[in-house]
Amino acid sequence: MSLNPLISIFIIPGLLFTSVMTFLYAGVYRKVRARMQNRRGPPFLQPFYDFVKLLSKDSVKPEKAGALFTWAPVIALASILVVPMLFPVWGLSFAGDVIVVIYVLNMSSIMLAVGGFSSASPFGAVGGSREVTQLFAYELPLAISIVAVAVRAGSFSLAGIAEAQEVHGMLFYQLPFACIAFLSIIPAKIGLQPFDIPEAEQEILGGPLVEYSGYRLAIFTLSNQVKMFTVISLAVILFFWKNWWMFLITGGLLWLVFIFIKIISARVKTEQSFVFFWNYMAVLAVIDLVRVVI
Amino acid sequence: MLDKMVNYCRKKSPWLLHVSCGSCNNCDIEILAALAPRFDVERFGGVLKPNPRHADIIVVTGIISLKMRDVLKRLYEQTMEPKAAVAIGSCAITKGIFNETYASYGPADKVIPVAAYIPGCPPRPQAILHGVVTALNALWGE
Amino acid sequence: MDVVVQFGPQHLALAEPERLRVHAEGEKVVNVDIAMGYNHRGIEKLAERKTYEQDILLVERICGICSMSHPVAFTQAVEDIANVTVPERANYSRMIIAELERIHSHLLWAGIAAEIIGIETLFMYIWRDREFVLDQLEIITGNRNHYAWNTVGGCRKDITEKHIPGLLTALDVVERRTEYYIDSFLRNRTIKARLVGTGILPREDARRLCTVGPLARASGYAVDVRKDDPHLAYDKVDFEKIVLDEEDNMARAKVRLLEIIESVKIIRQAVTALRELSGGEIAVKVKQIPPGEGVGRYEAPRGEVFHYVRSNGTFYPERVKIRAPTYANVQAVPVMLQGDTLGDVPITLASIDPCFCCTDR
Amino acid sequence: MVTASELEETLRTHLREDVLEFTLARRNRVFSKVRNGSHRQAVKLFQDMGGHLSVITSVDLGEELELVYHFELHPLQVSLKTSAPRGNPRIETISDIYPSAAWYEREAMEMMGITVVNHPDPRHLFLPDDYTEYPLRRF
Repeated sequence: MSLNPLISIFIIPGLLFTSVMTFLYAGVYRKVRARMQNRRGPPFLQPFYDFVKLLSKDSVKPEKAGALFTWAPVIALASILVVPMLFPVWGLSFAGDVIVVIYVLNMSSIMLAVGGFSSASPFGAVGGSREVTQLFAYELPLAISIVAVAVRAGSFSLAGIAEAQEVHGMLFYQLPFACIAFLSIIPAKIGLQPFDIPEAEQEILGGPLVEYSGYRLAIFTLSNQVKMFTVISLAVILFFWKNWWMFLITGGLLWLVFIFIKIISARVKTEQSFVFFWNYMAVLAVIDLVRVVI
Repeated sequence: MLDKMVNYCRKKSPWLLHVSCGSCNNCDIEILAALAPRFDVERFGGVLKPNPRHADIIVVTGIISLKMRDVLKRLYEQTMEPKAAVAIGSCAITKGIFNETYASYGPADKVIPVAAYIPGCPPRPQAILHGVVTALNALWGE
Repeated sequence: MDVVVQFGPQHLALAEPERLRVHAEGEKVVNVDIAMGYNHRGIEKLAERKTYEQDILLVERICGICSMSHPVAFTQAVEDIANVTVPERANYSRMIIAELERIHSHLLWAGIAAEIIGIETLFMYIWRDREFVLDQLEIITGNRNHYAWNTVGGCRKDITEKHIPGLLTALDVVERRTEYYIDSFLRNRTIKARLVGTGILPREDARRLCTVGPLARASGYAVDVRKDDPHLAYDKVDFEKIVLDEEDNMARAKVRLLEIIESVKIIRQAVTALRELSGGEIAVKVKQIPPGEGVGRYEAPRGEVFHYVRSNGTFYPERVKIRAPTYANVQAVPVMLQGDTLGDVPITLASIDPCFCCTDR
Repeated sequence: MVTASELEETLRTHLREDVLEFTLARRNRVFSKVRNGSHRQAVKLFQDMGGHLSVITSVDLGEELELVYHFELHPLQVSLKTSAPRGNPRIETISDIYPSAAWYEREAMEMMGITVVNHPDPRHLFLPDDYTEYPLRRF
């Protein structure tokens, strides 16, 4: 299927579809978490209510905050919204390169850190530095596992990777270690326990978001929620691709798994996440890379 | 129409900022207990937020002790409009048993405007939930 | 990069207003400065203006969690001055309420600690089970907290046969669930990663800084007023003093959770004893408090509660001094935080089970 | 394990006539008063016996202001008193012997207006820094 570019920007897979999926993911997250904790939980539409309420609230910029304070959430949202368009699911002509996807994804993390630094609050600064540290921690296994995938599929484009899986079956079977390494990165990427170190509400009051309010906070929250959907989808495309409806189902199941992991784990510390990613996950990814190359 | 929707969303998503200003801890614990499964304030969309910038409803407990008055004022100013304050427990309403103390600037409404009062020493979690929901309806309901 | 991070006075992890100014180098803690007094209510002064009976209700409102410990310590001090011996039945029923309070306080702590290290589910589970204990307290005393159970010379109400079956059932539930929580604290890897080896308080420092309660016991400094200075009926029941020497946050968690099991044991024995004593007096009348001075000590969930009462023969006490366990323990926090990272600050502070409203009074 | 008579004997040998009172009350409670200045010596003795400092109370007696040091000397509970005249309430610190006494002395300073000599950190503890009254004074 081929779509009009305008439609593709604003409806599928652009703003509207991604937002709907995002609110669905976030709603499932809130509800499932509550049910697993023996509570009734908020209504499914809760993330949407929160979003509208935040948009309608006042928003202030601290006096000492830099100009990037306002732009960081916008850039974060814009860059994260680009990613779903690069997925090969929609049949768009510019199905993207996996390296581009990774760097556009990182853009939103970096913007979170920038927002934290520019908000002129010690909690924001600590949160920002934790975000950057976190980025360094998971970047290595992320890069290695993606290279392993690309080499195995013989292509660096997402479409090529998907095609290869349609022909040879899911890459998960061929690269199980790289897959585990990649999946372990997801909680760090989207800020779930055990790796929600930058946002830790009980330690640094929400880290980079500490000075944000009103529409700026709404945009940041939305971009974080879009990230949940996007990163999960990316994992599905890289390792579990079959066809477009299986793509949605696998994504949902994977999401449930991550909610479950979040629920049963505590937040680890920065050093511990470094040790985890570099000593274990990077090694796993390397094993598969070596297997593929040989 | 849009107004109606926005008000509905505000009613459905109260983020609470809990400020304890010299209480005996009991109201604070009952507020936390309202989060727990038996009472579950999240049914109404309520979440306890650590940060005044994110909050809508300020939940005040305790007599306003000497050192907390300015802190409470500042937290109230930092909270974004639209906002409301709820005084929880006898101490925050009338200073309760600590009425004659030297170490207080008076009940909460002498320091910040208070929208709702939830009496009790301590109020039960059900009372807290009921009070907050009633206040929400009064503020942004039909 | 040098940062000064200020925890509080309003902070999610603390719930109570207290300020902790942490000087950090990057993430490493260099220095900690604790400022108290945000919760100061002038209770010691108020106590001089109220009669002894009113003071019991006042000291109950020092803290919502220790609302049995303070009255017990206070009435003991006053009973010493008046030279009254409390009836056995009152001792046992005081002990039952006090131990129920210990259970609910320790469960509360475990929940908060879990919340602080980010495992929200455990918080929800533990607080759900804590409600069973609160239910029993409500059925027996009439309120979830602030029990108004004590009077000078005994108790105001009685635990009767109709309360006992429900109490025993709740104890069974609590015991079973606590074993599950001990298991999850010991086996969940992420919890272990956060608690083991952080917030170390060496035994020597625990002794030097005169710490009390589970904090001291987790550092191998075996102080427990229930054993050292027997009061109520603690010398007539059989229980163990939990002492560990691992010195870290995990040891404190273990001490508290294991104490819940001991408390359950104590209550069961007390209930049996209470049944044998059926029909006994629950209070002696005290007409006048003679001039004198008395010291009341009681092992509250957080450690030793210390009350010093001086009477001048009137209806009003001349001086009431209240020392809550956190007052003694919080001075150990800077020692415990030496060399830890910023992420450890909330859990290490929480590991002493701080009760700042007791401390500030 | 110390008994009350042993404790009295030790105190009287070391402090001699500076021990003004010594009484044993119910349940192993010991109350003793010493002359201002020699309390440090007594506190050092308690430390050598393995004492545990519970708290320091300040009391307003009218003519005099009193500090009461509460120690646990298993199985005794010792309250050691010392007082200073109201016009010049100077009592020397014990925070170099027991570090945890520092906070209790700060409280005594702000609440009762007792000047604790040689205190390492004489800021207010509970009251705001600009609070000038002494709330616990009675007369």
